Amino acid sequence: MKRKPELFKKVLVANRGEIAVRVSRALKEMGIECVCVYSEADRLSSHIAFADEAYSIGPAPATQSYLNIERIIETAKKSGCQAVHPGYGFLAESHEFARACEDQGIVFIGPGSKSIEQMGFKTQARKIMKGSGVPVIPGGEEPLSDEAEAITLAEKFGYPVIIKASAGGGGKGMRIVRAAGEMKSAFKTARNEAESAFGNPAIYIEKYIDRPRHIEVQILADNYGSMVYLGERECSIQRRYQKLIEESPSPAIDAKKRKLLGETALKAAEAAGYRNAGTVEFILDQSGRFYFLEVNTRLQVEHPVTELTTGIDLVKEQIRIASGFPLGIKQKDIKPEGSAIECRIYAEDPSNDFLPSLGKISRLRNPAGPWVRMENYVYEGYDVPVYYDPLIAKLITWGQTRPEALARMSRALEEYVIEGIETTIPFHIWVIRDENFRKGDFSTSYIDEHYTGKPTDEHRKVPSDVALIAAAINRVESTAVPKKGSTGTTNRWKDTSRREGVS
Amino acid sequence: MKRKPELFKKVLVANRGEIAVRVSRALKEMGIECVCVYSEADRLSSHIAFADEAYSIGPAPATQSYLNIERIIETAKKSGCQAVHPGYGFLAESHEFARACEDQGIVFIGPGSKSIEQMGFKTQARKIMKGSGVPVIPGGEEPLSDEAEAITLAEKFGYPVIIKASAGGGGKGMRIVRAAGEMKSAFKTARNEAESAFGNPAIYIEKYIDRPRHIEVQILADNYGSMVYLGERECSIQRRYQKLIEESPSPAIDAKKRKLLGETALKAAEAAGYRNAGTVEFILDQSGRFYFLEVNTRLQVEHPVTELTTGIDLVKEQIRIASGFPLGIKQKDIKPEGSAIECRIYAEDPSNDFLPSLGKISRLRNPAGPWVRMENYVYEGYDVPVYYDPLIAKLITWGQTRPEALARMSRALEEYVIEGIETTIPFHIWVIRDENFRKGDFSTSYIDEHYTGKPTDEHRKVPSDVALIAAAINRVESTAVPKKGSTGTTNRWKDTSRREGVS
Amino acid sequence: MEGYVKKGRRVVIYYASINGRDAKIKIEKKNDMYTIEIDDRSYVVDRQHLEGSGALSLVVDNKCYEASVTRSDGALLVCISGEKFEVTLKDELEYRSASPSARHTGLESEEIRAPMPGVVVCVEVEEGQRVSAGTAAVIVEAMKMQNEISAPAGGTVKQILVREGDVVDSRQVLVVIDRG
Amino acid sequence: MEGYVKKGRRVVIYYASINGRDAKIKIEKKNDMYTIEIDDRSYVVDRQHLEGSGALSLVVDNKCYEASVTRSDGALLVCISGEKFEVTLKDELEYRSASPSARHTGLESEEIRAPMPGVVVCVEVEEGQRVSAGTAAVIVEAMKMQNEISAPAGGTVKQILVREGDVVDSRQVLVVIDRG
Repeated sequence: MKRKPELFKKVLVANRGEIAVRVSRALKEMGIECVCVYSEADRLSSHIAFADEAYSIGPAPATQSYLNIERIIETAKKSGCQAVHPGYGFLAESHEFARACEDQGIVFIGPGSKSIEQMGFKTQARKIMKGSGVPVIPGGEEPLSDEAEAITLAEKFGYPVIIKASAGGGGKGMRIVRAAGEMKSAFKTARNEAESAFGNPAIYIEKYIDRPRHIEVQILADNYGSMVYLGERECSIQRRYQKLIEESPSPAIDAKKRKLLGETALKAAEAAGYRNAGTVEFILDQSGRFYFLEVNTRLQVEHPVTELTTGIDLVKEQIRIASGFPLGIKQKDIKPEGSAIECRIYAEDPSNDFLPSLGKISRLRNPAGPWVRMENYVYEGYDVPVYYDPLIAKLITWGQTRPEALARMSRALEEYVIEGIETTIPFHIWVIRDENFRKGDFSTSYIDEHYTGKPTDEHRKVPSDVALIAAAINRVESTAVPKKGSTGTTNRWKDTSRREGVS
Repeated sequence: MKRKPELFKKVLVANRGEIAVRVSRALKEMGIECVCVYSEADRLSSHIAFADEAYSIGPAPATQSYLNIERIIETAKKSGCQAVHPGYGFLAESHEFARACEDQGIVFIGPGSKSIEQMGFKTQARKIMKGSGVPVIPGGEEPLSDEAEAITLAEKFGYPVIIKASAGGGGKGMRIVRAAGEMKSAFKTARNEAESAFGNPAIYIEKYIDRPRHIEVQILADNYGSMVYLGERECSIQRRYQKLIEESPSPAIDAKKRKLLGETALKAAEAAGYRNAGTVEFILDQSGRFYFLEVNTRLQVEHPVTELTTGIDLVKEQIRIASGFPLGIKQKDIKPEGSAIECRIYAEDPSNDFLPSLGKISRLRNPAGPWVRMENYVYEGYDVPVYYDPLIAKLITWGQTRPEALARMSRALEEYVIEGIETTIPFHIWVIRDENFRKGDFSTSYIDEHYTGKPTDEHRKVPSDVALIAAAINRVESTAVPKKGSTGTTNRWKDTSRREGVS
Repeated sequence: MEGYVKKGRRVVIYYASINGRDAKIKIEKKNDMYTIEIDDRSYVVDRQHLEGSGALSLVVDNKCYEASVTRSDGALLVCISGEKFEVTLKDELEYRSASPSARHTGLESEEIRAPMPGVVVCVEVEEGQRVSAGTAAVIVEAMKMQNEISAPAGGTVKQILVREGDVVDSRQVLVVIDRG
Repeated sequence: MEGYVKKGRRVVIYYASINGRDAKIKIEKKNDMYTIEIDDRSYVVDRQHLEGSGALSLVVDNKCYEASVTRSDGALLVCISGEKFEVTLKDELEYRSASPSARHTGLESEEIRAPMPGVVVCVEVEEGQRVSAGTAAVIVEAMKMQNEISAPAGGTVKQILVREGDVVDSRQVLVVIDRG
């Protein structure tokens, strides 16, 4: 697959939402034409506005559009694309999709179908980890055939155990099981979710580590055997096993551990002959012990925090590598600076167990100013669709130190206005102000342990009297009091006067 | 004036617009309460939304509000502020204001009244420059008493000459005069503008260098004699002697020249005992010779490009220095990285000689994404007032190289939507695409020499057929065709059908 | 009565509840400025409407806030700097006539509603089936997450109003349980 | 006539001018999609209105654009990706009845208008004064910039409609010049 290094002229982005916009922006900056695809539910999604060309690829459900390999390949060929960027989620880790691209002479911007299918990176990672003193979490690699098998394995490892989607990532198809009685329901919903999210119902089981921290290492590898690691990210703030806040560097990692994890990750990638961007995930238990968790053979949602500390545009690097360019960066030149943090803005109601919140965005003000980065795709008037992931934006800040990055995040979150739907903004404000989080004292159980969904007064900055004032003025001035038999509306002042007999 | 280093608790921002928001954001991130002031024309300006407290200080004209020293000092005292940040423009270089603050025990966040009044920095700069081989532009320091004096001096230096406001900066009160016959009108308008912008009509004259480049050096100095320079900015893209685009580093400066200018600037600041942030401006003529231009004893509009290459928050540094903290940065640690560029978004019509364009912003979409920074204050529905500077936003991008920074800027400008008023966005798009600018081949005469105000097809990316399609669809679908005697409106399709007798 | 006239000025009174706290609000307007008393504290308020956004710019005794107020199920939702508050306001009339939680008590049947819009993946109960509180009744998928909707109380399934594949709105009734 | 019916479909024709180029546009709608012919090229256009913004999302033969269209003095201003275009459209009727620049010629008096809103700083002419083209008539300040507004043609100052300190709107008449 050696090709003369030459940037692609035209690339198809096989995704939607903020990541489609992110990739389009990189393509535009590189002077590459950007083709996007959209389902029937997404004609008004702004990833279309950020692309050069747009093609409709089918009905709203992802299985009929964003997961429709045949249709996407056909679109890439029809539009004359030389490569496809899969983003994350959807087909990003589908070896069938990568193979279909390759068969049609289209470059898959990622590690290649063989690498994905054989999970060489993952296998090698497990081997390398053992040799380097980082153990692997006990667990079966094999898809579970039924509930009974799950229970047998769980008893072998000891509860708690966790069920995960084989094709997965991003918390979809994941369930913790703490006792045999919970297995039935967990098995079923995990399977359904896996099917719905990845088009593949396969799930497996492993030992669950209590109160761990999630640490991962970003790597980049070119087609000629050069590779680098770009420091770690900590992603321990999670709900439903899905990340909500990520940062780099991790407050739990020192230079020595950083080097150990980074070099171990590279060894695994090297042994596997891995190419393009990848992430090796670890968990750190309460006693300070690392376990190898898994390997992601794609761009991560949280890649911006690494970008802001290193200055390296990971999406452009992915595209350059796939175009056949050798990596222009050497390990010794990578000196991450300062601290970066990302808050994922989901259309979910944090005061109601993070249930999805849908509807039209009636008002939107994005934060801005120094060292504030927005990755977004929604706009005022946009109707958040029911069919896809509820991630509507990512807010990332950088600071010379972690406290500065957090102070910027806090300031930016306070500027952020999204009305019409519930979002995770109030949750993020709460976390960034929380003393445990500020001290770096947290684990993946943080939300269960600390967050009630109802901020108490000590976590508030705005006096409740101000909310009463706003409500009272709103009611008094409300013109939405229709008068029977009158053509218009009236307002409360007039209304009151009439009741009083004053006119 | 040595005080125990302790951050202020509360600071008044004596300014409006984007710079008031910029300073408020820094204060919020530092945990300092932020008090803002506003004129009667500015109650709906969003610098209020970004502050903790707001005080009305008088009628719309700046001379009665933002230049009203007494009223601002009174507000600072009433609200319990320990310091005042003047931003740029208005009172930022008023020694009377700095003195009035000092008299009332309020810290003026800047170099102090004596330093401003005696222009020690400027005087020392002139001396140091001569010794270092950087000459001073021939010109009178003294305010001109009348037109005749101006003509006498102009004849001494040789035409062209330039008239400048003594209190000034930012192009206000500046006029080039190429022959004696132009002096009368230039003298009068420069004086009027100086009066209106700075409350001081004093103007002076100097030799005008043709087709120069404008290069300036940012310095920071603490109260204890430590000082650093933070690289240079090039600000040659100007109209009416006011900067429109700035970048760091300058494509015309190499490491040797950078060091020469930086060290010369520091020597001048050292000799003058200068404190806080300051800028030393130079011009570079066509033969590669530097001249000392002037010194600005305040924050510059274009400070963000230095921030993005150095990672240093200049506003926070100003506040820390004024709070009595020693500079935490050493010259050897300042290693500017990559390239940053700023486009100033003015409410002006570039196709109509950059005349101010006022009115309501009917639609606004700010650009975002990787390494894009917005400094803004306007919002959708905001009515840009007639009384103040037409700068409505600054867009800044960073890249590992100048071409990358430019590619990001181009991409961000194409995303940027401001409707309802004319802005400089189309101008910036034109410049960033222009070959001369991309090659770094430009001077302060660039706009006069290259920009016609009417982009030709070779500078366009959007085919004109698409504009025709948009216009035709708009007209055909327009519902703004009131029908006589009917209650509603109708659309063109129905209209056409009726004319055709089809129903 | 909701308001009265005091020295020629109109005054409106509300009985408010916010985060479990009760308060009495007296609101009075003069020259486009409000004087608002909450319990024993008095505030001078300058409010402006931000064009187009429906938001209020409030300067309350010189402190600045930007507030948005929306209605939801009889309450007012106030959002200021990313913090959310739920406020209920009653005027004198409403306050006096309100008897504690008159609605939805003593009902013989209970409705299971969708907590958010989504697609019905599976109906787990049948008409006539006995269920207890917490029994999963319907699984609704929204944004790739499957959510079990459970019976809030025990009883017999009286009516099933949706089936697999249906797109449901927030608050739509999915199943009716007979509590008898 | 502006449009006609072709095989049951409605067709509208415009005569357009853009950046000095003339073009004939044939526009036809079918099933919510447009077929638009410009001179000899034909485009299939899917247009959607972006909620709230008044902007159009256009997919023109699979190429994407976001366009805003505003009216100004009889022309349509189109903005796409920061690039601005001025388009004039005439239907058949307007096209036939339009005689070249019928307006504003042969007028006996000429109006000097404010090119933007601002404050009048100074009126430089007097009624009855003879002026030539380019003579500064009024200085208007907006956003701290002073702008000389000059007479577009020679003549005698007939009427001065503003004085120092007046706030003027864009296009407001400041001075009337008698061209006689």
